[in-house]
Order: sequence, then structure tokens, then C-alpha cells
Amino acid sequence: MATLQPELKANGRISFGSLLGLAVGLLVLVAAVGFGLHVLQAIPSSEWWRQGPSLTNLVRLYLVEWPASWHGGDWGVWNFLRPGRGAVPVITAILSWTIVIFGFMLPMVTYQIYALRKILGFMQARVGPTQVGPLGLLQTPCDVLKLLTKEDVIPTKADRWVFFAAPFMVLVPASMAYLVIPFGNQKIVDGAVRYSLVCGDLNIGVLYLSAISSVAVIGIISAGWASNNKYSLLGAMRSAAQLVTYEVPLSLALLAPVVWAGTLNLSQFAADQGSVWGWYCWPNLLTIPIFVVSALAELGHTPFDLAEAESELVAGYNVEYSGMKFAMFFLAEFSNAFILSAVAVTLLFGGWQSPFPESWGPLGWDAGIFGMFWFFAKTLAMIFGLFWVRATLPRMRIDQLMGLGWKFMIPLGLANLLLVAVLRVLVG
Amino acid sequence: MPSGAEPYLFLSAALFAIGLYGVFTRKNAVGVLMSLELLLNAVNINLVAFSRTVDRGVDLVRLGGTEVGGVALGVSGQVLAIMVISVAAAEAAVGLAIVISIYRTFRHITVDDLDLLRW
Amino acid sequence: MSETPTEQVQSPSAAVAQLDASLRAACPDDVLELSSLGDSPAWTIVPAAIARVGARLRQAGYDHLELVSTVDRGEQIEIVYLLDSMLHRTDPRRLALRCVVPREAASLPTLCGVWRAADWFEREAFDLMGVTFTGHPDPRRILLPDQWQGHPLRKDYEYDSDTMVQEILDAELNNDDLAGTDGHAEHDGMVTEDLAVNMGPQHPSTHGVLRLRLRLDGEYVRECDPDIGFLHRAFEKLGELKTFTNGIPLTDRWDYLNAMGNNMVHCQAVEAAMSLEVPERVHWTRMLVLELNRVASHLVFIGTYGLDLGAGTPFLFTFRDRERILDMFELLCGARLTYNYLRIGGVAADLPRNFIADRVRPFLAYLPDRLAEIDQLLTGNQIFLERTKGVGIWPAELCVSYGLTGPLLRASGVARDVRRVYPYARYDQCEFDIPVGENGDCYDRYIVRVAEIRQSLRLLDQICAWFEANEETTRGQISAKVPRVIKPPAGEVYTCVETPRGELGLHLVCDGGENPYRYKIRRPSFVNLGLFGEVARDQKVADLIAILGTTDIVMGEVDG
Amino acid sequence: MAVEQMAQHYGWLIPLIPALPALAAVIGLVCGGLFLHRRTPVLTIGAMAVSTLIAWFAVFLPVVGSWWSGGGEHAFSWSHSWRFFQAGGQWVSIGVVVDHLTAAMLAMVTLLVLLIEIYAVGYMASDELFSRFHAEVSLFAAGMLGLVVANNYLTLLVSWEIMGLCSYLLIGFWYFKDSARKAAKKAFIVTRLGDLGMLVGIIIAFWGSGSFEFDTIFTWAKSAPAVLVVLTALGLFCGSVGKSAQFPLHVWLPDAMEGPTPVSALIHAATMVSAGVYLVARSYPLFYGMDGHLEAEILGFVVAPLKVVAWIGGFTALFAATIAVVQSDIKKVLAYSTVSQLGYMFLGLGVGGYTAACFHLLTHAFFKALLFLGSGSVIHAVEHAMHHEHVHEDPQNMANMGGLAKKMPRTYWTFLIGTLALAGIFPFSGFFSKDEIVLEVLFGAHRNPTLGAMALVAAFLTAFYMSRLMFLTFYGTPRLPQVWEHTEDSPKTMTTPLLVIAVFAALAGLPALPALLSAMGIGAGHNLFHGFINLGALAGYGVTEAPPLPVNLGLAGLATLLAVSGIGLGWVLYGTRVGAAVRDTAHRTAAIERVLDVPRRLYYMNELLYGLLVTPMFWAVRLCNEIDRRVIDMTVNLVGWLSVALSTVGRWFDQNVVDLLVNVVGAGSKGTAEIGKFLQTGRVQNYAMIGVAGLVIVMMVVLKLLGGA
Amino acid sequence: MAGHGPGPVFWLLAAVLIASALGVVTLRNMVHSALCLAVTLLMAGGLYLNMGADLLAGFQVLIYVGAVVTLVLVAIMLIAKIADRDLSQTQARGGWAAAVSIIVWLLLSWVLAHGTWTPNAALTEGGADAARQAKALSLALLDPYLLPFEVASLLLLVALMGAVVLAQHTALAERSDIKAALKEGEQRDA
Repeated sequence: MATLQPELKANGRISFGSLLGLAVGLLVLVAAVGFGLHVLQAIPSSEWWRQGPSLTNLVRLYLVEWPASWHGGDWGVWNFLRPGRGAVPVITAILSWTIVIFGFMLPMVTYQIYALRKILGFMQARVGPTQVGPLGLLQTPCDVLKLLTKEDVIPTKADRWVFFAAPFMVLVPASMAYLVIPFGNQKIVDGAVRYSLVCGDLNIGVLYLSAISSVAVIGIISAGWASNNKYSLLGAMRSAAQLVTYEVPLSLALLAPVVWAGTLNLSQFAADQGSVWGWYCWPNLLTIPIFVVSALAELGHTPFDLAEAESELVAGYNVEYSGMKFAMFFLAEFSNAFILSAVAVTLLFGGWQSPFPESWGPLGWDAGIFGMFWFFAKTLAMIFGLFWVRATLPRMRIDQLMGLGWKFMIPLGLANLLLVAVLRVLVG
Repeated sequence: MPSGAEPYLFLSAALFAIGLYGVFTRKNAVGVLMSLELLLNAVNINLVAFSRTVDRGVDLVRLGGTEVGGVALGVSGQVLAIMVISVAAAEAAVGLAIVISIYRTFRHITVDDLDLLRW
Repeated sequence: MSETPTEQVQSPSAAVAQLDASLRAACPDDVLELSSLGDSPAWTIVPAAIARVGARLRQAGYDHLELVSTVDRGEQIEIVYLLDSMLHRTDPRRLALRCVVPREAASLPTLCGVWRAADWFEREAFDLMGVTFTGHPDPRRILLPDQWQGHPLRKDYEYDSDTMVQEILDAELNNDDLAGTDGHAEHDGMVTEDLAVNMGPQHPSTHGVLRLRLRLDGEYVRECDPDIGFLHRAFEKLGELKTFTNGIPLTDRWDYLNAMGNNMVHCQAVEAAMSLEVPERVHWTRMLVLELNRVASHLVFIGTYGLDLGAGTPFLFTFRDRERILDMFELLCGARLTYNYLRIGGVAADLPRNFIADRVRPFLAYLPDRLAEIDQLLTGNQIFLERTKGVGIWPAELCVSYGLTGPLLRASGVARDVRRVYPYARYDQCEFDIPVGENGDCYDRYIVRVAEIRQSLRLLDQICAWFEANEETTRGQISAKVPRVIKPPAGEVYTCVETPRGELGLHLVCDGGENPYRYKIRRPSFVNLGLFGEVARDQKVADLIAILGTTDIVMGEVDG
Repeated sequence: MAVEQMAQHYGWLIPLIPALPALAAVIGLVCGGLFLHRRTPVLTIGAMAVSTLIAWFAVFLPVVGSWWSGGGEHAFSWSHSWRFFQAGGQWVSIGVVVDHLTAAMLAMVTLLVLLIEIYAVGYMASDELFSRFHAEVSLFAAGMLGLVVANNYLTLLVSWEIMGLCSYLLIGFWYFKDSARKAAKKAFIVTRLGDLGMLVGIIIAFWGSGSFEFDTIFTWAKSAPAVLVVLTALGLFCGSVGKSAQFPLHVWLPDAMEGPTPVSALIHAATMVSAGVYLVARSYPLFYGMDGHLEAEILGFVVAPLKVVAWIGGFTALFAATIAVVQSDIKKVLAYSTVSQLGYMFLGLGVGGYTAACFHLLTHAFFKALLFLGSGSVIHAVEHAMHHEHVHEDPQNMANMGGLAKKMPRTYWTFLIGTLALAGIFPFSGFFSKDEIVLEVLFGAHRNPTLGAMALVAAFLTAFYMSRLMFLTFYGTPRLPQVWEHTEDSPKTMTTPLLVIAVFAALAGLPALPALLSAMGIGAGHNLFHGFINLGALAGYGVTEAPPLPVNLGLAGLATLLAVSGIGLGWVLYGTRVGAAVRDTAHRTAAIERVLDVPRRLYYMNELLYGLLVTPMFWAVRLCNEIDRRVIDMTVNLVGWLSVALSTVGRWFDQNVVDLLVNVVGAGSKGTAEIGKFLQTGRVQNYAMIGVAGLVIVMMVVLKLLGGA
Repeated sequence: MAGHGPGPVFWLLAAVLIASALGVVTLRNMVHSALCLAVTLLMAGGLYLNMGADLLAGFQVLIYVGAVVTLVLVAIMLIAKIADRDLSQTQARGGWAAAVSIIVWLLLSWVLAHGTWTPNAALTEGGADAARQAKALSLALLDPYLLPFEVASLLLLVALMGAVVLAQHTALAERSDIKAALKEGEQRDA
């Protein structure tokens, strides 16, 4: 029989190999960040330990204070940073953030795409990538290489500057969000943060996230407009309407745990949710669906992928983009999926906290790399849920989408906020 | 006595002047609206600068904010700035709605040709 | 589900005489002579009076303009109209009208005012045969580019490639704004911005190379002009150039999702022209492959329709199931898309041993579970229902007037199926229902096809039973006695089969030679698409896709 | 646990009592059309049930228990406020109070509202606006409960107005009916009139005491100038008069019967109208003053708020009873009966019978709700039967009923209990509570024989019109036989609440039984209600308590006799053939008809309104017109003639001298304008720029002055 | 803040701010202008951060950049003939306006330079902690400034409705139920 593996297709089975591939992908992720950051933390340095063995402190130590010591306590070459407020944490945060972006976000997204293809393949009775590298693990890196080396086409009548800037306007906010995500444990000793796995521990973290994510809309509109293509403009307009609409319920959904926790700081969120019954998802049961639906809409995932509805608008705002610029949109999209999942995990599902009691031995450990494991496990479970939805549902229509947003999600979000606030007051 | 806010104040004055220039010269109603946003931002910078330097402050201890640490912190300017931001949002929404209405009626939004005020 | 009671093809003479008398009484000077076209009576009409006679017949219940065919008769050109009835019980059921116009001044009044289906039929007749219809609202070419010169189906046509192709290319390439200019339009006193959008020919949802010129007002379509012909391969011309036997492989390419049905209509027409009787086993074999092919085609529809609405998974599921059918066909004839399986007077090869038991029976047991899966994914999905229910409602009258056939028509509540009305093969010996819709919306058009799959399974069950009973006795009887060189006697026939897309018909004119003299195909996708310009108006863009998806066109067939 | 400690621990439950129905209402209103549809009652009744549970088990029963176990001496009161917002440096709070009065009211209101909501499920089952109805009723209940638990006038006013709004919405619920729209508007405007006075009262109190809280205001009233206190009391009483439909603002209540019957039961029997009484009871220190002798001279009149309350109440009781006697609409009879009974309560309050009035407030709520729901059941059944038979008659008119007792036994028996209770027949609740009031009027601290006589006559009339209603509706031969034939008793959802309320209506008077028995020489008990709610709780505000009056058996006998004779008269007139003949004759007698017409046309109240206000205004306008034409015009004409003469002289001077000057000036300005017109472009931006430039110049001038200094 | 001078971050932000603000008022392409506005507003947010007003900076980005500029861009695209390049805008009164603006700037600067501002020691010494700032701002908003806060929310609501009414008036008139109701009313009147 000349057909290709008909039994596999007919039964919709997934091979053991691809499951193994998924597991390997997960491990690669954990390894990329976990080992990267933790090995750094293990460097013995008395000064560093005294200050608290964190990445931030490490960077400060080697890049700021050590050079500064050359000039008798002055900050030396970094002296120009000195006036004003908090320049040093900002610079160190930016440096460690850069490490996270290149050391984590790029491989993360790469294997997220691989996972998507495998998971969708599993759900749709096919196999996904199998050929490039063992179990097809090198497929997406090769795709990335392909995108990098493709010709970068700029349409003749495009607005060149805006066309050039738009992918950055989308990608930069998406990557900036990593600044405040607590990947791992935070230990507070004597009232001071001793070490944590967060690049910049902003006290307004949640607000920062909303603010940053709202900027990306401008990039999308610019991309659609600058392409000088009617499809892309229509896609951009749809995107703008959709993003602006669902920003509101998403913010409302973010506000509910904020009201519950009384802080905007994401590390604080993660640290405050102790055992599994202390996770904020319990008082926020209604918040979870609101958050998930709004997040799907914000991400433009099925069933809300109207902006890039290929059957209507071909590909939406990025239809004219190719090569690296297209990859940037792609990167931003998948990165956002990770960020929103991570935010949900941090705000509602205990961040890096283990779901098991400490007495359960290694399962209950959540210090250091174990915390990272839990964080990634939960986040990837969320992402898996997003993909699942993608494989299952058809697409909504734009007016149905808007109606759902304005007439249902926003009132529901407000009611939920009220509910959580009242619960908060009652519980004390 | 210098308060440390002077650079911000001079900057906001400059921004204000630029916005003013835009309001005077833009022929396009949306342009005028954007220039107005500049004016509002100039004011905001001013407010924040003052609130962070010379504000006598609100005694938050009296208001129950013991965790703030008993210091009278200057936030009145920031409160006002928040008001300005929300007013600006409202203004943008209504302003742009008006602009669109004008466009629907006149098929253009050139302010100079909207001289109904004449005679 | 309702069904039309099977109607005996009654002895025509009395009814024909009666209609003849009443026609001559109503239009005394217009009706010339009574002849026949195949089994149907045919009246020759004075060309100038065709609209009047048409209206008269429309009033008498002939609400379905089945086909407008043209034949180049040398000095004259003959235009043949085939009429039928969908909503009424007319007697005789199908009839033909002929008009004969001089070749040099081939012109007669349009029938657009009587049947709206005449619009595209007449444009096609003008395009390919050079007959002009006075009063036609939109007298453009339809399949060929506007810059084309001459009318290819005329017997004296000569192709002058170099200059014309260059001209066409220039025209297309230098056209900056393919869709026309944007502008302001006035709707109910409100001035809005219109956006002219050129959807296709390269677009994921146009199922190939359909091009829609849209004028959008926000999310609403204010005007839609389908532009077709990008896949035109001149099948009618090719049909005239090939012998009857050599023509069969070409039919595979019309509606490539239904190659068996295309084979069928060709072979059936030639057999009718030759008055050839085929063995019993051939009939059942043909029905087997036809029904399998119908299931395969509908599975493609379900999958692609899900894709149109943004659901990717059903597509892969239905293609997985269709794979089974393709495997069977591969076993049967070695091909997976263009089968070339049927022969004049028979089929190419007998079924392999145990084909029914090993292949077809397991498939019949397997598919219902898969259909239940589809029901879970699509039919029961709230979003799917929101997207399809009440969207694109086509009233039955509209469909009939546009000459729609097949599931599209049945979704609007008209239970017309060629297998019932003009039974071929052994469909008259089988039990099956004709599923009809209630509202004529997208959902109905979808669900009718799902129901048709179930009916096909029911038919296949009966077919399998026949084979199981008669396998040994009839084995090897796969062809009638056919002359080595096929030369049907001069004359003309019209035969039709029910394909997944509707009534596929063939108007075959023979002159006693080895080739067809005229080879006019009634292509259901082409006729079904004629309605689209009207129903697309004032729909949302997203709904436009949902509606276009339900038409289930195959561009190879639309473009001919 | 002592009840005070319980209050500390469970005090947070109190705001939930109004908050839960309010939340349910909001959800119902928002989501009713979206996805709740016919499921809204699940939500609203659920919320109400929880509120009822809280009210009974966390408030009423603990309070009663604590009072009982404390030997009837212990008065419980707990109040808590939350800061709401700051205005002008002053914190405004919202808060709740729980004391005996609140507890009793809460128990009554929650129970009744719950039962009425259940009843409405059946009654409104076929209505399209089902969901909205339940949401609005729930909001209404929230208003009432909020009012009951309020510990300050602001919260009270807010709840009060929520009720006002809801009554408007519910009366006009069938807004497609013109009469319903008008009734809703009328109710809203008339009660608003009273609320205006209430607002004035509250403002005076706030101005005087600097607070909205009851405590502070009552304490202030002890030492405040009498005029202010009296004005406050009168203002509040205005609100009560409006809400409780007392003369002369009673006009809205009968019209308000346009709303669905559960609304009538809810608004016009159990809750909203009693809010007026509750307000006066709650604000009693403001009316009572020291020793019940609060009075002040206003505009030359000596005004005692208590007397005003008593007289208005007494008059209304009698006045409304006479109207009720002649009404033919079953619900209007009940409506006027309500007005009359509320008059009783005010009468009781006005003569110092605080406990008696509160007692009657509770008992009346039960039996009147019962009567309204029963009448609703009757109307529902008759309407359905009429609909079935395609008879287009008024289903509420008693003339179209008769003999229904056989067809609707459950409704009939419960209705009978309500009627006996209202008529004051022993041992039903009305007997005790009405007796208490009459006792207070005749023998209390502020006794007044005239008012007593009025109360007794009203009691007789009450019995009479109720027996008339019973006989017309439930006995005799059916007037529309084919309709009667198809009448069926109402569904269980409607009759079950009736049964429950009937139990309460029958038994609610029993706390007063020991007092009666002791008067008859059996035991030495007293009215338990007297111990539970008494003026002693208000002692802190200077209200002195009179000892409870012993039950006067003679008076009780007299009242019973009057009630029985009223029923007897009803039977004679409406239940016997003799009566029918008498009525027949009477209706043919013009004189009697003319007499009956007076109450039938509501004592010409509407005509009075026209006569007093509209017609005089019309005449005044005509008078002005005449004066204008005759006198003023003549003067004007004279002046005009004189002016013409003078101007002829002036013209010459003008043309030759003045014009010359003017022309010169004109030419000058024109020349200036020719230059200046270039500035006027009509372009906003130019104007703005010139404006800013001007501002800059002015600023520079100012700054230069400052800089020089 | 006192005594240190504004620092390099300030100068960087200020330079970009002024440049992009000039872009807003001078660029001919409306979309470019709007994008410059976005940059200006972001820079203003940066200045707030630099002054320790974290919360305000967040609001600035969220509301101004995320909402207002988006709104402006959408409006521009709605108004401009869609996808047509005719987005240029012209200037008028350039010279006079420049003169007036510069004079205003000089005047304001003069006033600022000659004013006396007494710094609040509590702020300049110990008040720079952003966490406390955020907390203080929140408390201030919900306590002494509650009324203005509520009024502002009311204003937003009114503006929202106003914008809807202004932009949607035609759509309202097109709604079939309203049309029917109007027609019914006319018939009743007639």
C-alpha cells in the first residue's frame, strides 16, 4: 500500500517518541534558565553571599561595585548613573533581563512552537515534525534559521520607517514583560530580599505588565497601516478593536487577585501563596475563566484569532512581512502566550510554589531549581490548555467577539472584582 | 533656593510652548488634538515635579496609612496628574468622536476651513 | 427529512400534445414545430418571442432553467433551453426550447427577467459561442478575459495567440487597482467610506482561484462581483476534439473531487446516444463508486468548511477518513484522484476479490463513529452554531430561480434529487431518503451534507448486499458489447447525474462521427455560484466566508 | 453567648440582610435578559431566603431569647457605623442598628417578602417580564430591609428612595397600560411631595446636630429649641404621610393597584406603607419630646407634632373606611382599607400608644398581605376563567364574581381568616391590636374621646366593608355563571404562601392574650409585646414611659359587638334576599345614590383639587387679561400719542444736528473696522493665538510691576 | 533630588522628549506625528519614573500610550481615505505662532527662574522610596481625594457615552427596531 502509515492516522495515536520529545523540550527549558541562573548563583564569593546571592546582586557586584572600588568608593565609570533614583537597580535589571531574553525567551519560544506542532499533531491525528534532528527536535531551530536568512521584502509603497519600526514596537513590549516575572524562589531573611530569580523586582509589577502590554497595539496598528495593504489594515483595525476591548476584562481579571493580595509586586504574590490551599485561585474561581477568555482574546488565539483569520483576511496585520520581521511578530505572539500563562500562574496558582506539602519530600520542595520546575510545569500546563482550545474550537465573528467583550466579559469582570473585594473584606 | 525640580520645570515650559505652537499651526483637527495632549503632559510634568519637591504633603498617618512611615508625603500633585490623565482620556475620546462627526459632515477635517464662527 | 414520491416516467404523448395545444393557443405565432431532444419534447420558437414563451412556461410551472446550450449549425446557430420544474408537478416533466438564429446576427432577447439562472448561462453562451442577448443586464465575457477575441466554440474559430495573449497580459499587469477605486457611497442618506477589496484569486478561502471583487463598508459587503475563469481549460472545446473514448480521462478533471460522477455522465450520455444497455453488475459497480465518491467529497466539504470557520482539526479528521475511500479507489483503478474508471458500456476493471468484505464493509462500520466525532467537534459546537445558524438564509424561490441544484437547493427545503427524479443505474431499486433543510441557512447546508453521508452509507449497505448475493453469478460481467470504434448515430441527448454538488448534465450532439459534434456540460458549481453575487450583498465579511464555504464549489468545474 | 457578644461576632451579617437581595436584584437586572431568563427567581428567592434565615436566626430569635431569659427587662440595642465619605471635613457614615423594633420588623418583613416572592412565581408565571419583575421586587425588598436596619437618616433616606423608585417601577410594571403609567407617575410624584418635607426635616436635624445618626439627633433634640425639633418632626411626618398614604396624600395608593397583585401585597400592605409608620416610630423622640408635651409656636399656631399625627391618623382611618364601603373593585376596597388601618396606627402613635401602634403594624402586615394575596388569587383565577371563556369583563370587579367559595376553597378559607382578623374578631390578631389602639385612645395618657369615637366607628365600618367584600365575592350566586364554571383554585405556589401567612395572621395577636386573660381574672399576665417593644428603650432620649393600660373588658366587648354588627349588617345587605331588595330600592332612590356618590367619588378630592387650584388660577388669569386690556393699554396709548407729538419736534433737531456728529463717528469706526476685520477670520486657532498673545502681554505687564518692586 | 542635579537619564529623556514633541507638531504625515506623540508620552512616563512616581508612570503608559494614542491612530485611519497615502497635514501661521510660543516659553522660564520654591525636606531626604510613594498615592486617592476621584470616574462615563452618541448617531437611526418605533410613533401622531 502506497499510503503513508494509514494506521497511525486512522487511530489518532501519538507515538511514544513524540511524547518523549515533549518531555525533552520541557527539560531543555528548565535547563536553559534553571541551570543558567543557578550555576551563576553557586559561584562562591563572600561579598556576594553577604549581599544575597542573586543574579541582580551578581551583576551589580561585577559590573558596578567592583569597578567602582577602583576609585575609592566612587562608582568610577558608572558614576554618571549616580544622581537620580535607583539607576543601579535599573541597569542591573536591564542586564539580567537581557540574559533572560537571549538565554531563555528565544529557546523557549522555539520549543513552544515545536510543542504546539506536536500537540496539535497529537490532537489532529497526525505526527508533527519528525525528520530534522532526533524526533524532529531541530525542526524549529531550522525554521528560525530559515526565517533569519530569508529575503526581507519591503513593499514598494510601504511607509519604510514605520514598516521597519512596527515589529520592534510589538516585540519590545512582549520581551519587556519578562522583567518582572518571578521564575523562582525568593527568600526573605531579616526582612530583606536575600535572593530571588526575577530580573527587576518592581513594586508595581502588575500595573507595569498591563501598561507594557497595552503599548503593543500601536505596533500592530502601525504594521497594518505601514504595509499599505488593505487586508493588513483591516486586520490591524480588527486587532486594535479586539485588543483594546479585551484589555479591560483582562485588567479587571488581574485586579481581582491584586485586591485579594493587596500588592502589585509579582514576587510578593508568589511568596505569599503558601500551601496549595493558600493559592489565590480559590477566592478567584470566577477570575480564572475571565482571565483565560480575555487572555485568549489578547493573544489572538482561537476562537478569537479574527485579526489573522486566514480564511478571511489571509493573515492579518503582518501579511506583508517576511523573514526576520515576520519572525519578530511570531516571537512576540508566542512570547505573549508564555507571559500571560506565567502571570496567571504567578497571580493565581502559586507561582513557583509546589502544590504538595513540604512533608512529601522532593515533591514538596520549591526552593531554587525545584521552584523553577514547578513554575515551568504550571506555566506549560497553561500553555497546553491554550493549544488545546486552539485545536478544538472554530473562530468567532467580529461582532460576536465585540459583543462578548463589552456585554458579557466586562460586566462579569466588574462583578467578579466586587465579589472578590467583598470576600476580602469579609475574610478580613 | 533651588528645589531640584527646576530642570523639570524648564522642560515642561518648553513642552508647553511646543504644544502651543502645534495648537496654533496645525491645520488638521487631529493634529490640534495631539498638540493639546502635549500641553496636558507639560502640565503633568510640572505637577509631578512640584509634588516631589515642594509639596507640604498629606499627613497619611492621620488617614490610617501607618505603613507609610509617618512621613508626610507629597502626592497632591500626582493626584492632580491622575485627574489630568483621566480628563485627557475623556477629552481624546470625545474630541476624536467630534472630529469623526466633522469628517462625516464636511468630508475634511481642516480646521481653517471650519470657519462657521466667522460673521 | 421528506421525500418526493417516485414518479413514473409516464408516456409522454398525451401530455405533450396537451401542452403543445395550450402553447400554440397562448402564443400562436411564436411556436413553430415540435421535435424532441432525447426523451424530452422540444419546441422550436421564434427567437424574438423567446422571452414571451419563456414567461408563459414559467407561469405554467417550469420554474427551473436547467441549461442554456448552443450548437453551431453552420449557417445558423441553435440555442437550446432546457426547462424543468422543481416546486411544481409539470407534465411533461422536462422540455426543451430551440431558437435558431443566423450566424452573422446571432442575437435574441434575454431570459434574465424570467429565470435569474439565465444571467450566467447567457454570459457563457456569449463568451464561447458569440450569441448576444439583448437586454442582458451585464453583458460581459465570463470565462475568458475581457480582451479575448472571437468565440472559441464556433466551428470556424482560429486561435491567434501571440498578439492577444500579450494584450491580455498588458491589460492585467498595468491595472493598478484591480478592484476598482475606493469611494463614497450613500446608504439611507448616510455617507460612508467604501473600501474596494480584491479577494482572490489567491486567497485561502476562495477554494482555488475564485476572485471576488468586494466593496466593503466597514465589516459589511455592499457589493460582490464574482470573477471566474482563472482555471478555464476549455473542456467543451476539448470534448469536441477527442473521440468518445478518449474523452473519459478529461472528465476526471472537471470536478476533481467527483471524478467518478463525471465519468458517469459522459458514459451515460454516449450509451444513451447509442441506445446501449449495460449489464446489471456494471450498474451496481457504478453505484458503489459513485456513492463512495459522494462520501469522500462531502468529507472534504466538512473539513474545509471547518477550516473556513477557523476550526483546523475537523479538516484533518475528515481527510483521514477520506483516505480510506481513496485507498479503495486506488485498489480499484490505481489512481487516487483522477480515476478514469468508467468505460462506455461498462467499467475498466472488476472489483478485486473480497473487496466488499475486506474494504467496504469495514468502512461502513467505521464511518458512523467518525461522524459522531465530527458532530462533537462541529455540529454541537456553540461557536459553530452561532456562526452558521441564521446566516445566509436563501429562500427556496431564490434558489430555484437561480437554478441551484444539489445540497444547496435541498437545504432550502426543496427535495429534488436527480437520483429520484431521473433515476439512472439502479437507484430506483434502492431505498434512501432525501434530506432537506428547514431554514436554508449555512447550518442547513452543512447539516444536509452530513445527512447525505448517512444516506450514502445506507445506499452502500444495500449495494454491498447486492454484491454479496450476486458476487459469484455475475463476476466478470463488466462490459456490454461495444463496437471497437464508437460512432453514435446523429442526434442529441441530454443526461444528468446527481453529484455532490448538484445536477451534472451533458448535452451531447452527435453527427455520426467519431467525435462529439457539441459537448455542452451543465456544471453544477458554475450554476450554483451564479447566485453568490446577490446573496453576498449586505453580509459581514466573516459571514461571506461562511456562506461561500457552504457553496462547496470546485473551481475546476466552475471555470469549465 | 450573650447576645451582645453575638452582635460583636455576627454583626457583619446585618448588612447582608439588605445587601443580598440588592445583589440578587443587580445580577437579575443585568443578567436577567442575558442568560437567567426564567431562572431569576432562583436567585432572588435564594437571596431572600438567606436574608430571612439571618433575620430570624441571627437577629430575631436571639433578641427575643435574650429578652425572655433576661426576665423581660433586658433591652437590647446594637449599632455600628462605617465611614462612607468625607464632605466638608465631616465624615458621613452608613450604619446599621439592631434593637427590638428592628428585630420584630426584620422578622416580619423578611418572612412576608419571601412568601410573596414565592407567590409571585406562580402569579407572574405567564408574564414576559418575569425576570425583571423578580429582580425589581428583590431590589424593593432590599430597600425596605435597608430602611429597617438603618441607624441614621442618610441610610434611611437612601433606602426610602430605593423603595420609592421600585414602587414606581413596579406600579408601572405593565407600562404598556396607560393607566399603569399614570398611576406610577402619580405615586412617584405624590410620595416625592412628602419626601420633600422629609428631606427638609433631615436637613434641619443635620444642621442642628451635625450628624445623621439617630442617637446624635435624638440627644440633640433633648436640648434643642422646640421649634427646630417640631419642624424636624413635621418634616419627617410629611414623608410618612406620603409613604403611608395618609390624608391628604393618600390619593396615590388606590391608583397604585395598577401594579401586579404581589406588588400590591408587598408595597401597599406589608412593607412600603408601613415604612411611614416605622419612620414615625423610629423617630418617636422627636415627636414625643419630654413627657409627650412637645409643642412649639409656628406662625402663630401652637403645634404639637403628636397631635398632628393623631388627628391626621384618626381622620384618615374614618375617612378611608367610608370610601372603602362603596368601592366595587376588590383591590380598591383593600387599598382603602390599608389607608384606614394605617390611620389607626398613626392614631395610636399620636396618643402615645407606641406599643399598640407597633403591634398593629405587625399584625396588619400579616393579615393585609394575606388579603391582598388572596384577592390576587381570586383575580388570577377569574381572569384565567374569563380568558378561557372569552369574556371581556373587569376581573377585579366584585360585581362579576360571587359564589367563589365553592370553587376556590383554599383561597376562601385563608381569605376568611384575613377578613376576621381585619374585622377584629376574637381570637384573630386584629382583635388584639386594634383593641389596644382603641384602649390607648380612650384611656391613654393623651386620651381624646372624639378620636376614640372616630376609631370605633371606623372599626364598625371595617367589619362592614369586609363582610360586604366577602359576601360579594365568595357567597351568593355567581353573576357570570359561565366564568364561574371555569374558575379553578390557584396553583400551589400561590396558595401555599397563603396558608403560611394565614397561620401568622391568625396567631400574631396571641402575645396579647395573657393581658386579656388577666383582665378576666385568669392569671396575672400582660401583653408580651408590651414588654418587648416599649418606650423604655427610648428613655435615654427623654421619653418617659407610661405604664401599660390594663385591658378593659367592656371596651373589648363593645369593639367586638361593633365588629359583629358590622358583619351582620353586611350579611343583611349583601348576603340575604332582603338585603338585595333593600339595595335595589336604595339604588333607585336618588337621595341615597347622591349620598353614596360622595364617598364613591372619593369625597370629590379630585374636584376639590380643581376647584381649589385650577379654577381660581384660571379666573385670576382672565382678570389679569382684562386689566391688561382695559387699563394698561389705555395708558400706553395715551403715552404713545404724546410721544408722537414730541418726536415730531425731535426729528428736526435730530436730522440736522445729531446726524452730523453720528456720521462723523460712524465713518471713523468704519475706517477702523476696515483695518480690524482682517483679524476676524472665523478660525479658532487665530483667535486662540491672539488670545494667548494678549495674555502674554498682560502677564508681562504684571510681572514687570512685580519685578520692579 | 536636591543637590545632585538632574542626572544623565534626565537629559536623555528630555532630549528625546523635546525632539519627538517637535516631531508631533511639525511632521507632515499624521501617522508619523501620532507615533512621535507616543514616544513623547513614553518619555514623559520615563520622567515620572525618574522622579520616583512609579504608579503615575504606569498610568501614563497604560492610559496615554495604550489608549489615547491608539485612539488617535484609529481615528486617523478611519478619517484618512483608508490605505490611501493622503495623510499629510499642513501648517499655517508658522512664523507668528513660533514667535508667540517662544515668548511664552521665555516668559514661563523667567517666572520659574525667579520663583522661590522651598523644598520639603521629608521628600528630598527620605521620601524617594517608590513603594511608599505608591502606597501614599493610593491612600490619598481613596481618602482625602475620594470625591474628585469619583467625579473623574463620572466624567469618564459621561465622556464615554458622549463619544458613543457622537460617533454612532447614524448607526442608532439605522437600527431596525428604533426605526419601527419611530414609524409607529409617527403613525400614532398622524
